[in-house]
Amino acid sequence: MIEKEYAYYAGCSLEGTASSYDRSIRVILKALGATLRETEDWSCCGSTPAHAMDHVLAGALAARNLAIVERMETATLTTPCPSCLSAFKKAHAKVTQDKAFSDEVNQLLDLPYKGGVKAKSTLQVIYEDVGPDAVTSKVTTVLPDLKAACYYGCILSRPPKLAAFDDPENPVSMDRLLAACGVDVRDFVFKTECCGAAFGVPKKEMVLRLTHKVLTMVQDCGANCVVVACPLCQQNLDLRQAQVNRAMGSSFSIPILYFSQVLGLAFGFQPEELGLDKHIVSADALIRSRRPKGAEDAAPPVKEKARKSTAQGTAGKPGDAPGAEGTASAAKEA
Amino acid sequence: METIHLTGDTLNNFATEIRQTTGEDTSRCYQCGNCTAGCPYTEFFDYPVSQIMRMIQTGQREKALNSRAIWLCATCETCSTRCPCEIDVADVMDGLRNIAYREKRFTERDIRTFYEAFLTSLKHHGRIFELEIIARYNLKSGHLLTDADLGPKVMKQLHFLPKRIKGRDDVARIIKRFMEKK
Amino acid sequence: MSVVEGKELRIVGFLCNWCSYGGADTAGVSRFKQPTDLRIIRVPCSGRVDPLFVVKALINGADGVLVSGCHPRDCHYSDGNYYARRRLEMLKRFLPFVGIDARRFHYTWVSASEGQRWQQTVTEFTTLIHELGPTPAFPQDQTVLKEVRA
Amino acid sequence: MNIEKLKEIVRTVLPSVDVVIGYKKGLDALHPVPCFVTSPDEIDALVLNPACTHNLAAYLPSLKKKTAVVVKGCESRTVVQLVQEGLIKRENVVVIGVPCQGVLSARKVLNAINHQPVVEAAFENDAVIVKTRKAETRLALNDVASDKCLTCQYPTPVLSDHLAGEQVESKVDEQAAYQDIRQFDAQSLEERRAYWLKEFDRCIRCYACRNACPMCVCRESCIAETRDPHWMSQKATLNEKMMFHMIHAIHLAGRCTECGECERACPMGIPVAKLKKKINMEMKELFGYEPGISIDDKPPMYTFKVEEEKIEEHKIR
Amino acid sequence: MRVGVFICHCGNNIAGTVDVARAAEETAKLPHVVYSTHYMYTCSEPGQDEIKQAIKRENLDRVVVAACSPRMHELTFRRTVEKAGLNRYFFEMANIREHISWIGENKELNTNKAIEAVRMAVEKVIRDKPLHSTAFKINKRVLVIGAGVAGMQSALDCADGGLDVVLVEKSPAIGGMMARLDKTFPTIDCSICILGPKMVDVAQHEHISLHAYSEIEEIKGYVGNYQVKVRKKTPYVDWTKCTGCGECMEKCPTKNAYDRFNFGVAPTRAINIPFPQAIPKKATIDAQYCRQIQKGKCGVCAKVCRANAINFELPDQFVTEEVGAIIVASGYGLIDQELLPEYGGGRYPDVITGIQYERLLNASGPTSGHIQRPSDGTEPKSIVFVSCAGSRDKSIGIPYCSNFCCMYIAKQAILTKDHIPDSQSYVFYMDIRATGKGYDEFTRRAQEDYGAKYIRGRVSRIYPKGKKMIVQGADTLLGAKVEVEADLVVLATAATAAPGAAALAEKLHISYDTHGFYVESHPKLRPVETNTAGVYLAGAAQGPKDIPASVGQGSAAAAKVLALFSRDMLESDPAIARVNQNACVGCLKCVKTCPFQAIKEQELRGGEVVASVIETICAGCGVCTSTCPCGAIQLQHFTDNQLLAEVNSLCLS
Repeated sequence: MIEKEYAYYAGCSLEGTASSYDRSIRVILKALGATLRETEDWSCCGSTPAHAMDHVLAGALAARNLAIVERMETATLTTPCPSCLSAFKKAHAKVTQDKAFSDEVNQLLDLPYKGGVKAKSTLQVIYEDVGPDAVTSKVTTVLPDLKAACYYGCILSRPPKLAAFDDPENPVSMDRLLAACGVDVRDFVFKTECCGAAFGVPKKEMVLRLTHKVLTMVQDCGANCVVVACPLCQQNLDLRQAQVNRAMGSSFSIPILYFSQVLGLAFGFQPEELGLDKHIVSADALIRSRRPKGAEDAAPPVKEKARKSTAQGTAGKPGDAPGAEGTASAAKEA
Repeated sequence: METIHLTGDTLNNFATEIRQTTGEDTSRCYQCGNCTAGCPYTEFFDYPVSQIMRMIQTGQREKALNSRAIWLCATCETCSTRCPCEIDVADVMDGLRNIAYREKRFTERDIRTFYEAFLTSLKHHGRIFELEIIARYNLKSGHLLTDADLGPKVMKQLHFLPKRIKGRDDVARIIKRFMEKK
Repeated sequence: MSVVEGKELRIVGFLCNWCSYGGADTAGVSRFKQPTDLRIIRVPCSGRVDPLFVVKALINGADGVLVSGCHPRDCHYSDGNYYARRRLEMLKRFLPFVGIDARRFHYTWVSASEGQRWQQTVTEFTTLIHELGPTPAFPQDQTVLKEVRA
Repeated sequence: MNIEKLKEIVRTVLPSVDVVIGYKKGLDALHPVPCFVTSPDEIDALVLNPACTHNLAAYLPSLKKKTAVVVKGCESRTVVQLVQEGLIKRENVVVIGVPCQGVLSARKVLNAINHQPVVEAAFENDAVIVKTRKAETRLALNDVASDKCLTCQYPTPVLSDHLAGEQVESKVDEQAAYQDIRQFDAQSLEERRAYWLKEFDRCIRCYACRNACPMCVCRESCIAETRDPHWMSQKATLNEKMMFHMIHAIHLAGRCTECGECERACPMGIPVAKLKKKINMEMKELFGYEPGISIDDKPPMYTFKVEEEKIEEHKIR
Repeated sequence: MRVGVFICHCGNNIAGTVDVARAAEETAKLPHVVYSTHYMYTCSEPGQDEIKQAIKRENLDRVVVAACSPRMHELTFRRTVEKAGLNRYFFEMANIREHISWIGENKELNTNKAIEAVRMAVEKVIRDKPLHSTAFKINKRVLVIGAGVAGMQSALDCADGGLDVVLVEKSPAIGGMMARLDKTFPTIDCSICILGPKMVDVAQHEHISLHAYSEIEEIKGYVGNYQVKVRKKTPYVDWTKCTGCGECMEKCPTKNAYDRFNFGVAPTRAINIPFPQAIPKKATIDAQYCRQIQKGKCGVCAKVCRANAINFELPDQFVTEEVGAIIVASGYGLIDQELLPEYGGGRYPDVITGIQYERLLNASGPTSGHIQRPSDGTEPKSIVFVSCAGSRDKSIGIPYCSNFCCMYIAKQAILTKDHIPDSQSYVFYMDIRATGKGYDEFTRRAQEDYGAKYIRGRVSRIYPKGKKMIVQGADTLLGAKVEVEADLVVLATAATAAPGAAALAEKLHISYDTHGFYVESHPKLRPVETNTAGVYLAGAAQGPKDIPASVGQGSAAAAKVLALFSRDMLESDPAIARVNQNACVGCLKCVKTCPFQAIKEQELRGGEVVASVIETICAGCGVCTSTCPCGAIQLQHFTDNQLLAEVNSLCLS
């Protein structure tokens, strides 16, 4: 069940380049009936650079925020950013399992972290606490032209022991949520392949090649847009698409959307309310054809087709997630 | 090619050091190469991951810590996810980076510059301020035009004034204490 | 794994012949080092272990008692460990009522192939017993009795 | 407790049995004794009042005759338990149930009257009036009842062929049945240890508790006294005394019907029934089992489930 | 009482960390001990002679040997003391090797521990009673569970030796995994051509009665006298009438049933005969797919069957077989591709398993021996073999090597080249394990004569790109990441315990390891025995093994049974429960708790009821002894007094 209240940690990216992610998350969570309580005076999670320098420093930067959340007495902390989530989960695991580490970290902190915070990505909250069925019930708008490749990025479900969410090799949570909105979801094989975003600035040539690979596979699976849950992936694929085209001689023009934006559109919100106007590669052409759900009789084949490909695209382990049984058994029969 | 004298590390000092830093037991690695096979960065590395693991097993500390590979690893966790021996390989790479950082070995200057720009921004604002990082990085690295081609629409998304948080002193203190301790 | 520091304490183990005694053998064959405090009494089945043996040992100076049998469903005699489980659970819950620390009595299941599990069990249990220290001695002072008789 | 009703029942039952076991007046009014009625003219000697404390079901296993027995709530559980364990045959017993508001603790009464010889006693609904040569004292039943009666859940016999009196509801709700045990458990380990060492130290190993226990069926084979097996020596050390009480308690695991005879019989006033009640509490929690409630139950120590819902594997720490 | 103590050095195994001289010296001072010595190898012939002589010389009446585990040598020394004229139960062993010298590092503490171990043994031995076996008759029939190549070999060897054999097979047809293989390594013999005659022999042997499509329901009894309840699963076809003509299969309208024999390479019919050479050649209905059974509408097979054999109402049937010994040859299983999500987890049709590939290669398989891609039926030109797909992978709980994959991959690479001369095979491997006779040469041939490219490294990921499968691996010898664009990928999936192995072990009361493989009595010296007398192991049920090893074990287990049955009577273990009828109060709690129903009530002349042990049934667990409140029923050799003496020797001192 969805909890009424979540502690919310937006993260630095969502204040900057990924403001549209932040905006769309807030819009849909409100629509789904959850209240987000801001983590007061939050600071940087520590993320990759700090981690590379020193585990204790990275742990302390993450734990500062966890300590704040701990005092908010909210059952769950949610952050849309997988990178922040990963930093929190790593810090939490080490603080709770390793006394020496915990002592070292708390020596750096003004306010000690005791280890009482449960963190979940916002995707996980929507997938597990809300569930695809509840999402379907909110859908008012169909998006017939969208052919989505769900791109999860490298750390949303990995390493499995830490992430404890979805399948590490073939995650399906976004696929199922989008399918619940009636979107045509493609079977995309590079769901977790790294796009290199972390090195966007210092190692551009490397990142462009990795990004090019991902976008090529997107095109191969017949998708016309990528749906992501990670601000770094979004920035990388969207912002650098022109750079990729220049460097690799390609001509991609693939909009990169946040899953929250797609859900928002399906719930009937306007593109501007979801920050779609901020993206470099415009999605206008793909979403122009959207229409109210009631009008679906006009083109029943679209809907049916969407369902069918969903079944193929999401044939994961049967019963591994709420609402999974329907699609999985359908796939088995097929 | 040099001859490696394996007798130099009979006590497994390096492997022990890695174990203490990361908690990972590299003796479990049987060199199947899965990490190398799955790593999206292998093509950019000077040594593939499995060979870095082998260097730890054979005590080649210098070579491992001076490798570029450890800086180019993005902690994407593919290796850790698929390792049949349940070694958190990404964590081992992280541990190697930690040691290299402590010993001021920076084989990849640009990455170091980027990290430091990141840390400076963090110290100043308590949060990350993207435009400042890019600016600072460009200045320090000498690559003055990095990402200047992203165009005006991108630039529009970056805040020109950093948000300052009350807790920025907290964060600065964390970093200060950390620096003092080291 | 070295000997737990200090003086040895008295730990009595009742091990079923088919699984746990074999597991302890496997640990030995694999040279899995363990603290030396434990003394092993071999019984055919954990179902042979009358809870009163445990009581007898604890009352008469054992600092810890460990009973180990085959895993449920894997009893050589098919049901012996199921009886053991009920009786030993009853005992474990009863002991603290009369002032005996229930942590001094542990029962578990270790199969003949689980040398490592055995090593872990012995090491953890011995460490715990050392943390608890020697079992409090029984006063042999019979003043109360003498008063009554007088 | 309706003596007239009881006599009436005995009269109708007597022709079909070899013997009826009831109570008659004993040494004084506070100490009725068992009485074995085999002919109608003995019926009038029967008495029935809160001083009738003996568990008459204890005689059943050794009697080879068809027997009618007068039992109160807790003692009816003994009958059930004996049948459940196959120690007596149901068809050989006629159960005359007596609903009960609680029985006296002779010890408590004597304490209240300073151990003066009792001349006479009269019983009211919730009080007893004890007359000594010097005085007449009215004691509230609640104040001088046996401890077992204070948490009694089964004042009306759970099994009876004839019921001498109206059903009585338990005054204690189910939650509170083990409140005394829980209170005791709330003490520290050291306090509990000290308590029992002091109590056990008084034990004179007279085995009165065991002899009084209706469920102790080993007779001369009791391992507290045998040499083969030789569980314990005859030394009067604290270890051995404690060992004896542990044997008694553990042999009664899942079998004790809480009639309190062990405690009543103890000349040293050691609260031995408490040990068994603690185990009963755990049996109820672990297996949902209470001894002596249903003839078709299986005593939990002599059966098992492949998956035990309530038993979890223990971690060492 | 005169007890002799013999402390073994076991070379340096014990003497290295236990001061054996001091132990001998100290234990000599124990009450009842009149002689204590130490010896290099007590179990050796001179060591045993030393014991025999000391018994005579010192007039010993009890013996304690402090050496290895009694699970190892208790029987050896019992025989020794018996030869010297003592009752064989006047002997105890103190385990000072596995439980002391091998696990403790401090010599002083070890030595003290060893002395106490001897003290306990002495306390026990002086309370040992003489025990004598009784003889009972053996039922000279043998049950073989599983009719794969190991089980068939056992059955044939036993039957040829004159024993009546009951052979129980879970599947509708015998032959097991080997019947599915195309060729065998390293000779490239046709598998069914060499197995077929054996199958026919099994079917026709006068001493073998076969229960196909049957499972073990319940096993009672003990060595020499087992009662086995067999469930004959209903095939919904009366096999006494079925002629195996195959008409029903042809006409069955359900064409998408899962083909268990072919591991789902192609669908089959709801009613089917698994393969042309099947024995017994009888039709079976797969209820899961049968329209008549599922929906009550169809019945085509019943209409076309000329023998009138179809019976949708036919229930499971039970037969009870009485046997004296059991050979367990229940085989192995293979992991599901679902465990390998990085290889697609079974989602990609052109990523198949090695056993599926065998069926593609096989002339009587669904493709008549033409190698075709499952996705589009085209002939693959680039084929990748992935070894250790799940094996040696701790992360999915399979740390062990599956034993035969290296070899069958080499075979399949060779066969692939034979079938498709312009094909190229790639083999990803970590180590080539080819230790059998002619095995290594065989893997060399695959590379040298058939051009298979061997790449040393694990495959990290397999994904589709267009019509190809991209295999992403490493070549650790090059230190590089490599990719192969494959038409077909064959995974050598890990061998596991057979499904249901644990449940069968529980019925048999034999041990199984954490992976579900059955545990042998001794890994070196008793490889086909179990710890349960009269139960033997053969084939891959004990651990993955190839055909010659399975056949060898099949014969070995048969030899064990033949040896066991070479006598008419067996000696019972006298260490069983015994009732002291004077002490028994007749509460009969022992009767209620005995796991073997080995205790009955007995009425004495005086009318008292007491418990009485049925000697041949009692297995010696001792549950009764710990149940009896008055100690009237005592497990011999582990009596209350003996265990109390051990406890007391530890606690009261």
